[in-house]
Order: sequence, then structure tokens, then C-alpha cells
Amino acid sequence: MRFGFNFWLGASLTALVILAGVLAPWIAPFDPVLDADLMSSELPPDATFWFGTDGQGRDVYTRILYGAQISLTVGIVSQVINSVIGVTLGMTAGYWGGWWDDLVNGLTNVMLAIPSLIFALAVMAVLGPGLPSLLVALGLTNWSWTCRIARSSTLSLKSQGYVQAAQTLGYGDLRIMFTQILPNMMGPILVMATLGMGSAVLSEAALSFLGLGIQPPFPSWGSMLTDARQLIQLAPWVAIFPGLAIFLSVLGFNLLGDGLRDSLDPHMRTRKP
Amino acid sequence: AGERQGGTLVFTAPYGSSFATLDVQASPNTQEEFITQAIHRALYSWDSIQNKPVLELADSEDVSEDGTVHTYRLRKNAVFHNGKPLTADDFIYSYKRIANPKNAFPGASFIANIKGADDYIAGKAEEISGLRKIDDNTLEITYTGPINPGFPLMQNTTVIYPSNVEDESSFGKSPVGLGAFTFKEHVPGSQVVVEKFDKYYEEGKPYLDRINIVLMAEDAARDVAFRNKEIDVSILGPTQYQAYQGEDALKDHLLEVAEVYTRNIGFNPAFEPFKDKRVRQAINHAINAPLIIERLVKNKAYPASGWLPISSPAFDKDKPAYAFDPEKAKALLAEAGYADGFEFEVTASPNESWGVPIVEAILPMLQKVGITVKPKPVESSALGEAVTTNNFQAFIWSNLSGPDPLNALRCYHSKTAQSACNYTSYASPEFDKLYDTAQQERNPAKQNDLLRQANNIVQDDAPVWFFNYNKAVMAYQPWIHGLVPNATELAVQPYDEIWIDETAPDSRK
Amino acid sequence: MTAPLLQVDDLHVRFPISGGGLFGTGRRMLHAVNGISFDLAKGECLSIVGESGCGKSTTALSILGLQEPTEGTIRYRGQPLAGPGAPGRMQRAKAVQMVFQDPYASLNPRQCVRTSLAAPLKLHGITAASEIEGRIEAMLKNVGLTPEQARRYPHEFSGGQRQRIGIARALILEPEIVVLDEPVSALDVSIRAQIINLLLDLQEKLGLSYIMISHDLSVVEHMSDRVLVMFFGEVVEEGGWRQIFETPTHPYTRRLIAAIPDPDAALNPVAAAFAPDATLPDGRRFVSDGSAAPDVFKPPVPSALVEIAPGHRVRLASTA
Amino acid sequence: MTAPLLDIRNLRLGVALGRSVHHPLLKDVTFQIMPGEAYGLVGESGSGKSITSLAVMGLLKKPLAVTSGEILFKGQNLLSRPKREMRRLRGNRIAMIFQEPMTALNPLSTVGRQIAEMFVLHQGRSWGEAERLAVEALGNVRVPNPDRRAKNYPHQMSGGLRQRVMIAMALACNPDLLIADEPTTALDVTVQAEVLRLIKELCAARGTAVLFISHDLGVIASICQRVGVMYAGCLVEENETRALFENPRHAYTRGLLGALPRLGSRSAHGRQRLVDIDSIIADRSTLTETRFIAPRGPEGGQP
Amino acid sequence: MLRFTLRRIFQIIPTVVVVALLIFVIFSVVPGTFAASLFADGKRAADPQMIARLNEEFGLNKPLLERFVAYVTDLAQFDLGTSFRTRQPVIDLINDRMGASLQLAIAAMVFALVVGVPLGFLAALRPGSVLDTVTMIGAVSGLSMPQFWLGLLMMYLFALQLNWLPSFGYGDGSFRNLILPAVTLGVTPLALLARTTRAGVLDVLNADFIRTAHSKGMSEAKVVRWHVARNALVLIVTTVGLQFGSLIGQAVVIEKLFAWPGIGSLLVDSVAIRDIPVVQGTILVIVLWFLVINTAVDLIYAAIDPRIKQE
Ligand SMILES: Nc1ncnc2c1ncn2[C@@H]1O[C@H](COP(=O)(O)OP(=O)(O)OP(=O)(O)O)[C@@H](O)[C@H]1O
Ligand SMILES: Nc1ncnc2c1ncn2[C@@H]1O[C@H](COP(=O)(O)OP(=O)(O)OP(=O)(O)O)[C@@H](O)[C@H]1O
Ligand SMILES: [Mg+2]
Ligand SMILES: [Mg+2]
Ligand code: NI
Repeated sequence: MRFGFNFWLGASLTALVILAGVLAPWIAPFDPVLDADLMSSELPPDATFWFGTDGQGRDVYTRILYGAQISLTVGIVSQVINSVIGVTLGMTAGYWGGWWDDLVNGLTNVMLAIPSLIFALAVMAVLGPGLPSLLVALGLTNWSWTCRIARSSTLSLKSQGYVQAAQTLGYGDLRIMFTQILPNMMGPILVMATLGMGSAVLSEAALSFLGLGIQPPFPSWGSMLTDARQLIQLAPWVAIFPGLAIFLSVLGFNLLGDGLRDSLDPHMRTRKP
Repeated sequence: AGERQGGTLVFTAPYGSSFATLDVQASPNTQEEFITQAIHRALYSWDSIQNKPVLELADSEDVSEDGTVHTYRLRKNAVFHNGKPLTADDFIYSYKRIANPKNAFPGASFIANIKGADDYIAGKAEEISGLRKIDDNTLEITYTGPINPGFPLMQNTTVIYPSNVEDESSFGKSPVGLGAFTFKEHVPGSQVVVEKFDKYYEEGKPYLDRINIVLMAEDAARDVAFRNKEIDVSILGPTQYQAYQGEDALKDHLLEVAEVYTRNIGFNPAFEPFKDKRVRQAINHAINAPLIIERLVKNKAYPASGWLPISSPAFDKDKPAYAFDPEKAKALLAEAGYADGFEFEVTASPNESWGVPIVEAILPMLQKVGITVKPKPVESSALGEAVTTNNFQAFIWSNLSGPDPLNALRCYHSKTAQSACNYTSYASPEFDKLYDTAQQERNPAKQNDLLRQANNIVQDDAPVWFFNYNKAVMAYQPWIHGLVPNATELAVQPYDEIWIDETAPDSRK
Repeated sequence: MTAPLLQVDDLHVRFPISGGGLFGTGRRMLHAVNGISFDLAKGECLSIVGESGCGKSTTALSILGLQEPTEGTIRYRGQPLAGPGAPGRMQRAKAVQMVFQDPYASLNPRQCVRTSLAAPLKLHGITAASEIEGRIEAMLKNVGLTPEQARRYPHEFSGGQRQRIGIARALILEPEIVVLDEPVSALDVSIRAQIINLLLDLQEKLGLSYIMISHDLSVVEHMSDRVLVMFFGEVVEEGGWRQIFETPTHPYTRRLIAAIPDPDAALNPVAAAFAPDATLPDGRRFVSDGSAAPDVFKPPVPSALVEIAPGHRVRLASTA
Repeated sequence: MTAPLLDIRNLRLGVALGRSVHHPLLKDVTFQIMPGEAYGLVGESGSGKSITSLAVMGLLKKPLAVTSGEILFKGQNLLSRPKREMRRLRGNRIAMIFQEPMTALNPLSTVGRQIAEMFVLHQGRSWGEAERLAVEALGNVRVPNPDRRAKNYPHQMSGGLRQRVMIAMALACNPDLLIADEPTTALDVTVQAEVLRLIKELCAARGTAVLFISHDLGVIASICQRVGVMYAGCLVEENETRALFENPRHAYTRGLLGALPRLGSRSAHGRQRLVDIDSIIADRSTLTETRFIAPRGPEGGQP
Repeated sequence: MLRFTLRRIFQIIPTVVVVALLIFVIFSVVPGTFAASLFADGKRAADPQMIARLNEEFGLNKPLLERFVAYVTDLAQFDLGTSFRTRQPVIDLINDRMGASLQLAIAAMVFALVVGVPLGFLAALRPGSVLDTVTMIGAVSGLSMPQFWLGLLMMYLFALQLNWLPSFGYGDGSFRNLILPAVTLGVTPLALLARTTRAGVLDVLNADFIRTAHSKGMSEAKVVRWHVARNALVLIVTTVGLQFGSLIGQAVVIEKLFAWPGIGSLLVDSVAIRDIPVVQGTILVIVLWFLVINTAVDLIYAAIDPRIKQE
């Protein structure tokens, strides 16, 4: 497979986020929650506080690093939930067809009809703000697209010779789904999940804005940005850096997803002797 | 002097992005008070200068010996917007409507102060026996006790409606009142427009031709709009307060007032460590409240030295607040057997002045004395439910603590239900005794003295962490005049006093 | 004469076609296969020919158990292969296997050749590594590949090589019957010959029985022992390859044979086209002359296969 | 001797890799088509048949480009013609039919209109008139009920009918040369036979020359007077059809013919094995080194 | 066609029913009640009697099943219930807001269409060009920004710094008020449209029938006009439908930020105070809107693409 410039840019940005998140405990100069000295609040960026300090006197740089953990968790976990639900439903619906297919289709239509932000809002209202609820809320909202893709991939893969061959060779349905179908539709699913990670991070920000995001003291970028919107004139750095972090990481996920899609699309190259 | 007639005021209603209803008797929210002020009048009104309720719709009142029977001589020149002159019938009609059990209006509890209202509310009587029409211009009200009826009967939920409107549901769409302005238009979710009422009972008022009461809940957006001169007043949050103070063009047009709310963290005595008074006191000592107020709340509050706020007549100037003293806190904790600290959860809403951010700020401070605090974020509506159902370890809230100290301290009486407002299940026989005596006391000075003592008992027992009394700040455009520092709610302004000078932009003239 | 290995008796397959009706629930039945019967003897190559969509693949899938027949029985050595009392996939797998048309779609792109061949063995209880290796190696040799190529992935092979892998996979469980659904039509002409040769070699060597589906009649002539001519779900003519190719009787069969673009026929026009044969046994009529498509949503007109020579049968309109 | 209608000389074509490097796909392809003649191109998949025809049409897409050689149509080099003129020739004088009748027609437009476009483009007719002519053209390719069929969308037609539409479209302006790139591979045998007959008859009647591409020797034999055999970008053998079949000279051609199961051969020879090109030639790369060109071509004979 | 239309319309019903059930279930377990929310701002002491009275009035103390039956019965009669807070029929509240919501959604969509589709088209016609690169980078960037952040920046720039436009609100419903929120809301659909248009046009350009068109001797411009445009439209229409359908729901953030009186802000407010009938009604309307738009899109689709009607 050949990847384009976009993919590499996206991959670098994503890698940066992952590095930031993983290395946060070692490279962050402060504690994101406890190192709060109100005496040194809202300091502009300097040698000690690279990105300045926020209203609580915490180091913005530190919190951005730790925020990467949260954003990654939100992105990855919610997309894993999405993919698992979507793939399970879509694949079984496509494979077995019949009433189960009708049921899954109906459910997918229902989920598609409720705008994802609104569904997430409802789920968050029930579960209350916080990281676990957010993961559930975002994990339950966007599986319908994955499900559709999984279903249509399964339908087309089902008529492929090698799936039929597996049936004639005596493979059980589940074995066929896991060894023959699933690996061959991972591409589009992965693309969906990558793009979904971007929108999960954005949804987190939107929910924070609506007062339903991850709540402090967790340093999530969305809540940092939401809190900072008041400070945009007084202490712009408190708002700029989380905004930038969200923008760049979502950009990274999006470019990565696009790049993956572009290189997966003209499917596996075939070498002729 | 110098009041200029005419002009449009663009006022903001900052507490939500809609008006629930224009039938203000039905609304318990501050949000609807912005319309009430323009359109309606109640028997009493709040005098922001004297800081007490005064008669509004009556020229004078006679009070009986025991203080229960008030005879009001009603204003003769008051006319409703639909042309009906004000009579005693309108009061009886309105109070019955508010108390009507079918309506389940929030003002019913205020009417309950009138004799016979209980039976009416319970559906046992056709009339409220305490209300009596002497003649068109004379109304006699018998109260259940020697209370000050000004507080309950000045609320927006106890305003007077005309008794000659057939279709009550029209109150919600095109309200009719006695106020200085008549209702013009309501764009749901956007604004309410009111216009000058020519037959308003006060001579020469109002000055303004028109008020657009626009809805703007988002602080950051309101900030832009204010700076952009699209709105005339804006309620400021802490950061904006600080920002505005630093800008020459804005700093001279800030109106500040100590409001009557006490911000606090309430401790649930059902949670083991909080059973011990020393633990609660230790927390009060461990937190550097003035620092939080300075840095985080940007001085938009006054450190709290007890429950009753500075503007309360029973406030004790001499009682010092808990000093910031981590060592003492540690000692107290050790005494109480929590030398190694403990962990507790604070149920908190997202509010920037009395929500999660504050918990974040106390978190490192309490950590230093060994106590681990975990914020438990909930939505505002869930906060209300969690607290009133006693489902919390601690909560952070902002509670009304004035202007009437008797009413404010009632929340610490052991007979007050937890779900009513004794959220920390406070019970102190000493307090109860002082309070009961104060309630019977008819001399205001003595009553205040008793309440001051009661308040100090609460402070010593520290059922809550006393954080601050809020300071409300309103920024206004330089061409606006006549705003008053209303301690009950700064954003609620007497529109009929406001006027606009010639420096106003053309769109306002 | 050997007893039949496989007996297909009155096989019907109908597909519900959704659509129609206000709610899209009205269902029509597509009659894909209408009462096909045939026997397959051991070591025999039976070909099914016919136009696209006439139900050849559906018939094959029914035999493989991938398509539930609506009616009819399929017996393998006297035991039912489909319907109630049928064996599970595992047992059936040892009896019947299939080689697919499209060599590019018939291999899992994510499995190397070894995995594709080893997995069915493991599934069927052969777990000894040495035995697995041995069988894979032998099979690869059989189909003309080298054991070194086992570690490669499908995209590293040419179409012809993939088809060889497909054949190897079909044979790894040592089935007695192999269904070949257009085994060479997707291959380049020059490679086609190799695969045909391979199939013939394997049949001889392993004593396989083939059911071959094809619309390339020259290949059919070359490979088959008996031929079934299908037209819209029905067998219109059935017979030994000589009977079909030298004395085709049903008009559809004739049309089919006349349409073969054969270089010899084209260059020597004398040999082309059969004279129209008006004489029918018993003076009965053909159900259709095979030029117009019947309505596939209606049950077919009653008709019968009539034997006109030993083992050579054509479909005529029912006397009833 | 008449001048050839299409004269392809030493055509080289390649994939542009980077700026100047070319990966060659066609190597010195040279052949001629006389007016009214049917010329067949056979060869294995990927040997360069389609790109040759696209080069004639001037429809090569981005990475592909002609590197040298000439394509003379009625004596004029098509490669040096301005785009506009090329467009006027395309469809009008040289027309093309593609393999997949399914996708070669615009699914959202009626077939009548798609045929009518030809008349509007090349004869400047009004749409109304063009559509009337389109119905006529459909009739000419023996589509039953042409006036009703003209209003059909491609998906409402069978493969055979669609291919007839393609033919009607290609022949609409009476071109001098028709290029047919495997026009029948996607069709059923019986339909294929009908379509082939149609092409043969129509072209013969109008004197249209045909460049017929196929990998099916049977099809080529039934249509073409001369055949060129391509292998790996080279035209390895060219001859009159009968001569080629009877006396194949190039090893690849021999292999190709031997690999073909022929009807009737089994009665004569029994179930014998077919010839396998790979078994008769050890090294495939030697195949492109020798060429056999029939004497009729003007420069025939040389490697 | 009529039957196709009717069928599409009938297919909406089960989805609506399931959505109704779903939101009923979700909001019957949501913590917090409307009555408790009345005291949430701490501005008055909680009044247990009043809470009890309100809960009684709203039937919140009845068993779940009974409430559900009542809810369904009302729904079946197209009655969305009465707001706890305003005591007005929910349908009236939604009616009041629908105009502003539609205005915003339509303006945003028009903006996205007018800018996004031509950009995507041009980008596809010149793949790899500067225009293409810039458009696509712009599109990904547009998809990568938190909406409220973008809105705030626009507010600061266009209202405060440049003073071109009012910063907020509905005003008297004038066009000037609409611009900022609509543009902010339109960025996402714009970016998506530019991308799908580009991808769609590229797809069509690579289709076999375009090669056929070229082989007919058609000029590039005619190919685009006669064959590419319509086929690309089929792809674009779907995106437009999905985006337009969900725009009302996705506008909650924008509405809140710009104090725009649409049903999005009605929904958020109602969720915050647990005015459940309004919440349920609003979501139902938003869903219905989505379904109606997408049904309309299906019909348009069928009108453009003759293959759809057939089956
Ligand atoms: N799963 C299915 N659902 C509905 N219809 C089907 C299904 N499978 C096949 N059909 C229909 O049944 C008929 C017979 O199909 P089948 O695949 O058996 O034809 P075939 O003879 O193999 O054709 P080809 O030569 O094109 O492979 C066709 O009309 C086809 O459309
Ligand atoms: N766009 C392209 N880029 C690179 N190589 C190409 C391109 N198009 C064709 N080729 C190569 O050119 C060679 C000739 O292709 P062409 O399509 O002419 O073959 P063909 O003889 O028509 O084969 P087939 O019988 O499969 O249609 C092949 O090797 C192919 O891989
Ligand atoms: Mg088939
Ligand atoms: Mg080709
Ligand atoms: Ni690749």
C-alpha cells in the first residue's frame, strides 16, 4: 500500500497526541490537578509555564499533555464500543439476513434519525457528566454508520468465492465471520473508527460546552476550552492552546482516516507475473 | 433631574435562553422577573435604597394591635393595561388564583401566610377567609401571625392581575398588568418587547419608550455583544468583572452590590467524619477562602463569616470568619481522630462561582491537611434533587440568605425538614430556642439581636463551609441612568426609573 | 454400471423477491430451478449448460448445501444431503466440494495459501503438524505448484495459479464430488488449457466425479461424459456428450450449439448450423423453442422429459 | 493498391514514471487497416490491445502517453492533430464500442438521447430531429419497437440490447472505422452470436472498416479478414485469418490455437490434453523476439 | 411513483414509534425532576409541598407503565403533551421556535451548497491543482474545529473587531442577524459537501460512460454538463439530505452560543430543567424532520435516478 502526504501528516499528528498522552506522567513538569497555586493563576507563557497557567494556577502545558490521555481515551474507547456494536450487528445482519437483518436495519435507521449530539446529550443527562458516561454516550451514538458499512461489506463478501468455499469446507458461521469476513472488512471499519475518533473529540468539546462533558478536575481539552472561553481576552493562552490541541488532534485523526481510505480504496494491488 | 424622556433600552435577561411563561404568577424563576418588573406590580415592592419592602399598590396601611390584620388603602390612580382601574377585587381574584390548588403555582406558599389560605389550598374552603374587601379601595388582610407581609407579597409570583379577564390562559401570551410598560411582543427564545404605558400611576414615568428584554445566557457572547454596544447592560461573571475593571472605557460603568446569597459547601452529618463538629471546623480552617475569592472569583464576592450576608440587618460585623490556618485544621482533625485524613465527595454543578471550579480550587488545599476531595459533577437540576433528597456527602451551592434574616435562618431550625431547606440536617436546641424567641419578638432591633446570636451558633457549629457572599456586578453603557443596586437581585431593575441620555447611539433614541 | 453417487430428484428452488405492495412487503416468487433431476455416477463428468440466469449456479449451491432447496431431494450414496436429516456442514464437506469461477474472489486475500489449505484440515480433526504439512505439500504438487509457494498470499499469484490453489483447496478434504462452476471462463485463453488439462488429470488420478457448469460449449464437449441443457430453471435436453453435440434435438440446444464461435465453423461454413429438424417423436411439441424467455415469476407450464434414445431425453409439452 | 485507412507505424506507448522515464507498454506496433476491412487483434490479457485502440481514439488517460510512432488516419497523423479536430473525428469518423455494455452507458439518461447526442454533436441537428434519427438508428440495429425502446434507460434493457444501443451509437454517423474492444465477452453465447452477426452485416453494408479486439479466436475467425496477434506489447504475428489458423508461425500463436478446445475435435481425437503454451516454450521472454508479419502489409516481414 | 412515495412515507412510521419509545425510556430514568430543578439556582429554599404538588400534577408519581400508556395514547392523537414549565402545549412551544430553526438550517445549508458544491466540483475537475489542495485542506480543517470555538472566533472577528455584523441573537429576524450563526453552522456541511462533491465527481469522471462520451467526440465542457453533473448530483443529494436533516439537531451549540431561538436551545434548556414532555416532543420533531427530509431526498433521488423507482 502506498500512503499519501495527508496520511503521513495525519499519522504524525496522531503520533504526537499519543506520545503526549503516554509520556505525560514523565514529561509533564507539574501535576495536572494538585499543582494548583492560586497565587500564580493566569500567568502568561514563560520559561516555567510554557503555555502559561489557567485560572486555578495550573500549568496549561501539563494539562494539555494529560488532556491528550483523556482525548485519546474518549476517542479510542468510544470508537471501540462503536465498532464492536456496529460490526457485531452489521456483520450478523448481513450474514444471517431474515428478521434479524430487518431488526438491525430498523434499529440503524432509528439511530441515524436521532442526531448524534442529541442522543449523546440524552445519554449524558441520564448518566450524569463525567468520563465513564461520556465514553458510553459517545460509544452508543455513532455505531449506525459502522453497522451499515459492516452490513454492506458482509453482503458483498458473502458472495465472494472464499466465503462460500469456507461454507462448503464445513466452517461454522461464527468461524466464517471471524476468519473470512471480519479481516476483509477491517479496512473501511478502521477508516470509520479513525474518523470517528475525531468526531468523538469534537463531541466531547460540544458536550462540555453544553455543560455535560467530562468535568474537572480531569484535564480534558473540551472542558479546558469551555472554561477558558471567558478568559479569551484576559488570558488568551488558556483558550488558545486547548483549542489548538483539539484542532490539531482532530485534524490528525481526520487526515489519518482519509489517508487510510485513499490507500485502501483501490483495493489490494495484484501483482502479475 | 435631567431625566430625558424617550428611547429604547436593550436589557438582558441572563439566566436562561427563554422565558418559561409570561404568566409570571406561574413562574418561580428569576428569569421571568425581568418581565414582571416592566409589566406588573405587587402589593409591596422592594426598595433597593432602604433595603426593605415598601408599599406599592397601597397608599397606606393600618396594622392591628397583634400585627395580624392589615388594612390597605389602595392607590386610586392605578389602572391596568386593559383599562380596568385597580380595586380590592383584583387582589382577591389574584391571590385566589395563586393559591388555587388546581394551578399548583409556586406563589401558593406565600399566600399561605394569609389566614384561611391553608383551607383554600387544601380545597376545604371556597374563599380565603383572611381576605376581605371593605370597599373598592380598601382591602383587609388577616395574616396567620405577626409577620412582615412585605416579603411574601412583593414577589413576582404574587403580582396582581386584573379580575376582568375571561380567558386566563391569555395571561401566558399577552400579559396585562399595572406596570409602567405594556406588553408588545414576545419572540420565544429571543426577546420580549414592552412599551411605555401612558396611564401609569406614577407621574412623569416611565422615561423610556420601549424596552427590549433580550435573552442572552452565554457569558462570552454577552461580553461581545456588550462591547459591541448591542446591549445596554450585562451581568458580569468573575473573569469579565476583572477584565472590565482593567479597561478604561468600561471600568467607570460598573454597578456593584452585595447580594443576599451565601455560597457554601454543605456537609451531610450522616457521613461519618462530618458528624464531628471539629472536622467541619477543620475544613473551614483549611481552606484559604480569601485567596480563592481574590484569584478565582476575582473579588466578585465577600468572604463569608457566617450564614447571614453583609447586607442582612442581623449581620454581625464583629464576628470574625474562620481564619485560614492549616495547622489548626490538622490539629482539629487529629483531635477528631482523622489525623490521616479521609476522603469525601462534593456534589457540584458546573457553575463557575459555586460549582466544580471551586471544588477544584479547594482540592489541593484540603489535600495539604490530608483530606481528599472528589468532585461529583452533576447537572444543576440533579444537584437540586440530590440535595433535597439528602443524597450526598457534601454539596456546593449558593443559597438565598436574605434579605429577611428570620426567613433565612429558618433553614437551620430543627423543625425545618431536610428537604425544605435544612439541607445539612442541622439541629441545635440552643439555636432553636433563640430562633423561636426571635420569631415572637416584635421589636425589630431586639429581633435582629437574637438572630445575630443564632447566626453565630450556626457559624460555630459549621454545618457548612462558609465560602462567600456574592457580589453582583452589572456593566452598563455610559448613556444609561437610573440603575439601582438591588441587593435581592441586581439584574432586576426598576425600569420606570431608567433613562437614556443623548450620548446614546441612534438606534436607542 | 456403477450405482449413482449423487441423486438429485425433482429439485426446486424459489426465491422470494421483495418489493411490490404498498409497504414493500408483497412478495413474488422467482422460480430459479424447476424440478431438476439427475444422477451422477462415480468418476463421471456431468456438465450443465445454459444461458446466464437459467439456474445453473443455484443448482450447484443446493448440492453444496449453500442454498436450501424449496422442494426435492438430493442424495449422496443414498443419504439425503439437504433438507431434514441432512448431515452437517462438516460431513457434507467430505463429500462435495466446489471450484469457483472468479479466481480473484475465491481466495481470502488475508490468508496465505498454507492457512487456506491447513484450516479445513484442522477443522476436520487432522491436527498433527506433519500430516498437515504432508498433505498440503502433496496437494500443491498435484495442482502443479511448489511447496515453497505455500507461504505466499493470493495477490502474489496469477489468475491461473490462483485457480490451481482453488482446486487444491477443494480437493484437500478428498471429496468424491467436485462442483466446477465455470472453472475456466474467467481465465485467459492460454491459461485455460492448463486448467482444463489439470482438471482432467486430477479426475483420472483421484477418481473424482465432476459436475461442471459452463456456457462454453467447446470446453463442455471436451470434458464431459454427459450433458444437461438448462433453460430457465428446467432441463430441456439431457444426454451423453455425443448425443448432445452430434444429434442435438431441442431447438434451444441447437441454438446454443450453433452460436458457438468456433474458428473451424467460421472458416468452413459447410459444417455450420444444423438443419432445422421438424420431426419430433410422437408428433409432440416442444414446450418452448428456447428463443423467448418465459415468465420466471409464474410456475412453469407442465411438461415432461421424453427419452428419444437410450440416455438421451428432451423436454416436450405435457400431453395433458 | 488502395491507401490504408488506418496506418499505425512503430507505435510506442508507455507509462510516464516521474518526469522522463517511461515504462514501455507497446513496442513498435505497426499494422494497417484497409477501408472496409475487418482487422482482428488477439492476444492474452494485458498484451496491450485496449491501449492500442485507445491510442487511436486519442483517449489515453494520464500516466499513459505515446512516446513515438505515428497513427495515420486517411494519411493524416492523428497524434499531431489539435484537440478540437480530434474531437470532430472521434465518434464521427472513428467510433468505438466498449466491452461492458452495462457501464458504458450513462444510467441516468435514456438510450435515445444518448444516441441522439451523436447527431447533435456531429451533424448539428436539433434535439427533436436527433431523437427521431436515434429511433431510426435503433431500428437499424434491429431493436424491436425502437420508438418505445428509445425512451428506455439502460437498466431497463438486457445486455444484448444495450450492446446494440452501443453499436447504434457508434454507427450513427457512418464512421469509416469502428473499433470494437471485446464487445461480446460479457454476453451469453446465443446473444453474442447475434451481436457479432449484426456488426458483421452492418459494417459490410456500409463499408466500415473494423478493428476488432478479442481474446476469443473463434470470434475473430468469424468476423475478421486479417488478424494480428499481440504478445506483451508487441505485434508478434499478422496474417490473413485462414492462413493464420492453418499455418501459425509464431510459437505463441501456435500455443494459442493448440490451447483452444475445438468443437468436434473430441469425436476425431478423443479426450486428449490441450496444448499448453508454457509447456512448449521454456522462456516466455523469447516470444517477443521473433515476429511474423504476412506479406500483404507494406513493410511486412521485418522483426 | 405515487406508490413509491406512499411507501416511503409509511416507512417513517415504525422509526418514529421506536424513537418515541426510546426517548420515553431514556427520560424516565433520567436523574433529577422538574420540580427539583426549580430550586437548583439556590435562589429560594426548596419547598417539599410544592415539589410533591408538582410531581402529582405531572403524574410523575404514577407507575412507569401507566405513564407510558398515557404518553402513547396522547402521541397516537398527535398530542405531544404539555410543558411542565410553561404549561403550554408542547406543540405550541415547538411551533414558536420552528421558524427560527428552519431559517438557520436553511441558511446554513444554502451557504454550504452555494460554496461547497462548486468548490468540490472545481477541485475534482483539476485534481492536484492548487485550488484542489486548498479546498481539501480547508475542508478537513473545517471538520476539525469545535463549533463553539469557531463561532466565538467569528463573533470576535466579525462583530467585535470589524463591526460588520451583530454578534448574536435573532433581533427582528433580519438577515444580518442570521449570517454569523448560519455561517458557523454551515461550515461542517460545507466541508462535507465539498468532499463528497469532489469524490463523487471524480468517481463519475472515472466511470466507463464518461469514456464513452469522450469517444463520441464530446468536448470536456459538454461532458461535464451532459453527463457528469446529473450523475454527481445523485451522490451530492444524499449528503445534502443527511446533513440538512440533522442540521436542526446539530444546531444546539450554535443556538446556545448565538442566543438563537431555535428548537435546539429549547431542547437543551428543557433537558437542563427536566421539562420532559418538551424534551420528548422536541426530539421527536427533530427526528421527524430528519426522516421527512430524507424521504424527500429519496423521492428526489428517485426522480433523478430512474433505477430507484424500478424495484
Ligand atoms: N439469492 C438469490 N435471491 C434471489 N434471486 C436469486 C438468488 N440467487 C439467484 N437468483 C436468481 O435465480 C436465477 C438463477 O440464478 P443462477 O445464479 O443459478 O444462474 P446461472 O445459471 O448460474 O447464471 P450465470 O451463468 O450468470 O452464472 C437468476 O434469475 C438469479 O437472479
Ligand atoms: N493506466 C495505466 N497505468 C499503467 N499501466 C496501465 C494502464 N492501463 C493499462 N496499463 C497496462 O498496459 C498493459 C496493456 O493493457 P491493455 O488494457 O491494453 O491490455 P489488453 O490487451 O486490453 O488486456 P485485456 O484482454 O485484459 O483487456 C497492461 O500490462 C496494463 O497493466
Ligand atoms: Mg452462475
Ligand atoms: Mg482490454
Ligand atoms: Ni496498496
